[in-house]
Amino acid sequence: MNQPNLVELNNITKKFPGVTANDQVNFSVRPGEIHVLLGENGSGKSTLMSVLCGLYSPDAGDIIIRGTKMQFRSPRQAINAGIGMVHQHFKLIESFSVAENVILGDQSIPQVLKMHQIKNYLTKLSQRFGLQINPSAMVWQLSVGEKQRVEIVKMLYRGSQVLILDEPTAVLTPQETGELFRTLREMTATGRGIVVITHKMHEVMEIADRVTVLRRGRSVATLEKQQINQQDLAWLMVGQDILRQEKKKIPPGDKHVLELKNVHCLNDQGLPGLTDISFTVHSGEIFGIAGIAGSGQRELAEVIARLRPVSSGDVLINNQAITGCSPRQAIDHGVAMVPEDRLGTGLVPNMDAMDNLILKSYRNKSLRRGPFLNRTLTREKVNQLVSRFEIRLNAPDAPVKLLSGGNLQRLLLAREITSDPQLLIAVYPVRGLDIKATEAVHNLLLEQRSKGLAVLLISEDLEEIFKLSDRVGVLCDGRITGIRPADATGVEEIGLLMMDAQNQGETTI
Amino acid sequence: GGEKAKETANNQTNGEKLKVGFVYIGPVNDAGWTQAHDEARQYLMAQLPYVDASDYVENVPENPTDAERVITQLVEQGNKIIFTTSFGYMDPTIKVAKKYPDVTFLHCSGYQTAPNVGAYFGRMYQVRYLSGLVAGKATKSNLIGYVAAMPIPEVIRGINAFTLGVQKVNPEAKVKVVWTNTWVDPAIEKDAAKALLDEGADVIAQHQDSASPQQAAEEAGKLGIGYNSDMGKIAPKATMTSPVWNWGPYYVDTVKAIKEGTWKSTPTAGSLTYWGGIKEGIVGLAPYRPMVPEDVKQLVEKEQQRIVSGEWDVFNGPIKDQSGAIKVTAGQSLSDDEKLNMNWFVQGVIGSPK
Amino acid sequence: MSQEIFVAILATAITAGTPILYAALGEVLAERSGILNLGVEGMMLVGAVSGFICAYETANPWYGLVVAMLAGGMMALVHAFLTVTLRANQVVSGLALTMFGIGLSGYLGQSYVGLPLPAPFKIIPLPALSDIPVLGPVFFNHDPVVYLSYLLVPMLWFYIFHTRAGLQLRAVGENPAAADSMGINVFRARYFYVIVGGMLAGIGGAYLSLYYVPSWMDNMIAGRGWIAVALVIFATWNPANALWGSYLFGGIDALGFRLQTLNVTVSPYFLKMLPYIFTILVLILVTKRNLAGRIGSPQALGLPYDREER
Amino acid sequence: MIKLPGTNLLIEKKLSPDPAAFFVVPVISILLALLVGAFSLALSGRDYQQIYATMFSGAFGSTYGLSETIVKTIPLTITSLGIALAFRMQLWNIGGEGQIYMGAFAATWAALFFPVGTGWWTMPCMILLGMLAGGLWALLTAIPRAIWGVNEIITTLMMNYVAIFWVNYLVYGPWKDPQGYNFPLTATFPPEAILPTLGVSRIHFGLFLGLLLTVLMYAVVQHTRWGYEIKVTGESVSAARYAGINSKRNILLVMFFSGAICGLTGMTEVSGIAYRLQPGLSTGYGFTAIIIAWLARLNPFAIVLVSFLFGGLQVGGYIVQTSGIPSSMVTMLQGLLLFFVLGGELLTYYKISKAPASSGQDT
Ligand SMILES: Nc1ncnc2c1ncn2[C@@H]1O[C@H](COP(=O)(O)OP(=O)(O)OP(=O)(O)O)[C@@H](O)[C@H]1O
Ligand SMILES: Nc1ncnc2c1ncn2[C@@H]1O[C@H](COP(=O)(O)OP(=O)(O)OP(=O)(O)O)[C@@H](O)[C@H]1O
Ligand SMILES: [Mg+2]
Ligand SMILES: [Mg+2]
Repeated sequence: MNQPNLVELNNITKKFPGVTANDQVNFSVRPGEIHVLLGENGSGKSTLMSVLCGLYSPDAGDIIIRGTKMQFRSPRQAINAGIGMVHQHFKLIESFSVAENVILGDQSIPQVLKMHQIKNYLTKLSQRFGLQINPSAMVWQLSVGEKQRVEIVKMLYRGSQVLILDEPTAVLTPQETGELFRTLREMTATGRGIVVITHKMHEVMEIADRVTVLRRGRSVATLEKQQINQQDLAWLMVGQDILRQEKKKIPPGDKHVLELKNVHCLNDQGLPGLTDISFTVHSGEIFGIAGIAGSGQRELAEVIARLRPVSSGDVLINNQAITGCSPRQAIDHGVAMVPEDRLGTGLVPNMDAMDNLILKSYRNKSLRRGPFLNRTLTREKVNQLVSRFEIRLNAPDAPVKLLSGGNLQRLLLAREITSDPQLLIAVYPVRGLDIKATEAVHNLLLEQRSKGLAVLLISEDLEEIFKLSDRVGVLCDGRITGIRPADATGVEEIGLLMMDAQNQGETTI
Repeated sequence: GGEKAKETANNQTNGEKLKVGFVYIGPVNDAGWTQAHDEARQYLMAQLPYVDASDYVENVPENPTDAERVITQLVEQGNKIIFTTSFGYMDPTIKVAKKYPDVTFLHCSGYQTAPNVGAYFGRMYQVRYLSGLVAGKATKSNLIGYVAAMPIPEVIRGINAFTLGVQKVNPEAKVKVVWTNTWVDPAIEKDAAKALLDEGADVIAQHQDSASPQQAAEEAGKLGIGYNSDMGKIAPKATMTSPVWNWGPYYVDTVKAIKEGTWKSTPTAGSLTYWGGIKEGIVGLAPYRPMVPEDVKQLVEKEQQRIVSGEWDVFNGPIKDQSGAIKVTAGQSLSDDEKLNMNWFVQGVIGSPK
Repeated sequence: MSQEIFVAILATAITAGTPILYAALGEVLAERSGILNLGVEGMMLVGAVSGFICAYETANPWYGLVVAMLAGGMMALVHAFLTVTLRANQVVSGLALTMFGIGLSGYLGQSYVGLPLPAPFKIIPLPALSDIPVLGPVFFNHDPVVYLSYLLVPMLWFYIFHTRAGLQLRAVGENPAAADSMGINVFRARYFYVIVGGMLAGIGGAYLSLYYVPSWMDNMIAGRGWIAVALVIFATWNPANALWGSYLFGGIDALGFRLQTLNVTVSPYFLKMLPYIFTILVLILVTKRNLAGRIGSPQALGLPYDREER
Repeated sequence: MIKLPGTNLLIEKKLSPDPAAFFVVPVISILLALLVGAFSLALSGRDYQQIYATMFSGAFGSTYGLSETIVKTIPLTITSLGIALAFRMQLWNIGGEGQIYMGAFAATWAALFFPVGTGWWTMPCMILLGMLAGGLWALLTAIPRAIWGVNEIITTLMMNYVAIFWVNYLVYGPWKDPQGYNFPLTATFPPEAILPTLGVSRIHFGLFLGLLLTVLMYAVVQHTRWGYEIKVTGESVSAARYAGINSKRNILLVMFFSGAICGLTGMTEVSGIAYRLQPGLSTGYGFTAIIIAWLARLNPFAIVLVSFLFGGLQVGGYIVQTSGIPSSMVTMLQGLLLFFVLGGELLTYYKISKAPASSGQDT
């Protein structure tokens, strides 16, 4: 190595109240490499990168940029030093245009903004890296993939030599992921260094030049491309082997738990969100919904949970129409849901675990004493759930927003499963989870299936869908373009249905 | 109760000083209503060496919770005579007085009395009438503006008296009234004055606590009649004179009378225990500014003599109301009670008494 | 209504609106940066009294204006410290600031009540412009502070919507985390705009004590600070709207007096309700529009920012 | 964790606030404020010891002072309870003042202008109508909030002024006492419309209502399902919807009750203290209540305590005037006290510690 490292982090330590998120971590980025940072949930990846990009200040350790020791007091200094980060939760201003977001914080442009010039420049810049963006578009109108491109352009615009992407693919379709990786490759060709955080093994294999694995805040290994293999990585991350539960081959029951009949609804923009949706989910069945993000998944889940009005058609639970019901009545009919937005919709961020665990059941007779909530009883029940589902709480009465993603998801599932539902809608249930947590969630779902629960699994990860589902329905542009048995169908066929290939001339069935 | 009150007051003050307390609606230095009372308080202390009137509480809201407590606490601090100097303190004063029969209370501007509560006020209307003479002589446009705070009898009475004065010397002149619905908001008062000036008024009179109507007149190069204190100090080019309060002599007399046991709360004028006028020196005109001609001064002097002598007192018939109907026939005059209850305008006033 | 009266009402509306306008412009800046400051009334009072004292002692209203600005800024600094650094609740802190300002101004002004100002601001008709019929007397026959506001409004409008710094200001109020990650110093920005907001409120207060009245009396702002807070919403956080909004609000009292002089009997209390009712209606309209277009009130308004908070 | 610039102190957020801090921190803040107050009093050449002593003994040191502090505590407590109810759902009702006036207005109507005159029903009707009026007034802002999400901070603030002007209109106009010499007061209430008082003091039946309400509020908010719903809705509307909670209905209900409770303050003030409707009925109780509710962290029992302290502060504030402290100075000191208590709040949730030597590197 004759070229100096772009970045060196030496013995970085960062503590948060109650946890040491990074414990003497060493990390480096070479010019022209894609360096994957791997680790379980809460192992300190985001924290380490937030230290590098100046958002957090480390308690100890050195940051060395191109040979010079630096101390970042704010993201600005990091940006000026050529470090740019695309955060897990996008840091975009929704009411601003793309161009305004990109130039934000740039002190080198003239005070009086010449938006026309800026937009021209941005169009050129994004084209150079093959990133499609419209500088005049308002951010709130953009899809997730587009927003991510804006984030990348932001960093390119600021001349970042080191680009950090925190779980960039968690919200992308396979196509978008492919596109992103191509872009990243192009950027390394110009000598930039790229750090990617991901939980997906196949992605690591696909793009990594080097991999660093974090475990519980410590760096356990840094491997060169040729040393990487999936088994070892998993072991390094978790420190143990992962048990996979195989799908049991008990055939699903024939009870129609959920039935949709010609359902139409509108999306948030008032445009058709779902068109003529009909399908049935039986007891003891996992029905997977595949589709490119934004094809109507959210609308579908919401329509069934009665969170969204139906413009026509019927939703039936156990042959009973719930179309006109309120969300509360849907819950009473046995509809449980793990929503896409865990913190904020599925859980109340500022309340503690106990209050969150009774979110659906607080009205039950069993938890009542006269007009009051029976706190002693609820506490008991909650303790049972916490130990049964192995939820790791920092403190019993700490707000759940402090929990890690994996524990949040466990908490949610614990509540939804124990509410004794007829139907469980799981929307992106493992998004952002590490392998161990993913396995735990999958095992929970399979276990419930074998107990006769009907599960509607919505995911954009085909691997997950095939692994768990009995049947797969494909959503495209708000329509069901096909329903296939999972065992007898290939990924390619589903892929074509996701693109709605038959509308481009192919025959169906 | 009254008799007893005086005796106790006497006995207790033999050795130490007689404590007199004051409750104020505004800050003591408001250059208006409260300051006039506070100056009288200091006058009282200067005149009567045996009086300790150092206890006062300012900015007491006219809400019953606070006023009643503040009055009680003044009593508890040993004050034997208490002056409550704003209309809104009437109910609280009466209530507290019931509990302390041996303390004497004096409430300014209300209409309720009790054996140990006197109601006092001044016949400001007399001076308003005199200032109306000055204004009526000064106006060229025959339109005089009057910035008025709240449509209550005291203000209405003043407007009527002023108008009678104006019309006495200038039957053609009219007085146009604008209500601000606030006792003190200098900016609003000024706007109101400007509205009147724009209407063609060339003299601005006021029943407001700030001098800003006078300042408006001065800026417009017009004239004015102030109120409360000598506003000519603030708008020397506009303010010809100002009807002013001078409570000092009354406070001294009253405290003396209470100490001597000769004071009684019995109403003597309408519902009031005491309603002094020019004669008693409780109201008067501030010094004239140079723009007031000599003959006008003499006219005012003459009219003032008529009032002081008691032969005539402003609201003597014939007086017509706004519609032109006779309200007071010739030879008749309004009783004090009618004056205190006044809610109609005399002829010559433009505006509504509501 | 004759044309003269009409012109007079409009001219009064401008003078009556100007103190509210300054305070509202200041509050626009503070709120755009995400800090709700309900202490406007208190800042205006302190501005009014300190400006008056200085102008009285120096016999120069310009010095008064500068001191009022500084005093307003100092008051705002307290709010900034409490809400930005100590992350105290903004509503409560603002209310406390108003209370403090009422007390402080009364205390400072004790010996200045009712004194005439030796040299207040004077009307300076703008040459040529003031001769234009109707527009001239309405807009160009005022004191320098009004003319200053004519310059300030377009400048602020341009600043907020068309400059780099304005972009950063809006970003801080919309999404401080995003602004921070792009290298904008959220804390410094919030301090800066809250303080500048206080300075403008100070000017607004001083306008009353140095030109409009001109003298000092306790509590002479008489609720105009609250009207300014309302005006900010009425103006949808846009200085240009604040301009005509302030004239509308300021003109209502003037209009009320003209109606009285014309013997139209509308209860003044109903007239006085109007600005508040207007504001509510406008807020409803704006919010409804926002539902569709997501533009309008700063999204982070009222929320403390903590970089390491999640 | 944030390093204070120029020092080696760290501000660090606590995982969960220490319950003791809720009590200790405000006490320390108050002491600090008193210290600064003493300093400034001493600077202006005043005897701060005597002034503090007068203030304290005036408010708490005598039976009368104490009873008057309680009289002040009643409206502050009731209003703060109402405000706190709304705050719990993150509805910023700063329209308490207006709701008080509307409550007083309706209670006065029941007392003086009731179509069937007065009788045993007068008092219940005053309470019910007072609460109804306050509630409906608040509902006027709750409806746009529920339907379109219109910011209630501003709308409730604006409605204060509308309510106050409305009452002014009535007492200066149609409701003026015909026997009242044209002064802006309604007639005094008949005996049926006057709340009984405790002995010779001015402490009226409102105290009982306030305490009852405190217990009721504690039970409802902390222990019932509705209380739970309120909390959930306040924290996250989308979670509430997801959990089958009708947040629109709850917004309407909570604002209604919040306003109704403030309306009750208006009722008890006219019926327990003033015995008639008049301008200036409330001296900013609606605003003070916001501060109280916040400092009490919305806990009903803490609200009673904080209201009592605030009542004492106000009562004591007038007393010290006779020791030569102008009222403006009192107001100023009260504002200062609030700054300190507010600033101290940080200490409840954050802890300040010395930075370890290792992290104290310099540039
Ligand atoms: N803002 C914060 N405040 C306090 N503690 C935090 C904060 N952010 C992270 N932590 C703590 O730091 C540890 C590491 O968190 P970090 O977000 O870096 O993990 P991660 O590796 O990014 O996990 P994931 O794979 O889920 O993204 C966590 O255990 C958490 O307790
Ligand atoms: N602000 C915080 N204060 C204290 N502890 C925290 C805080 N944030 C996170 N933690 C702790 O850090 C651990 C991991 O949190 P982290 O945010 O890394 O989860 P995560 O796996 O990254 O979730 P996600 O994938 O959704 O980002 C958890 O054990 C949590 O208790
Ligand atoms: Mg994470
Ligand atoms: Mg992370």
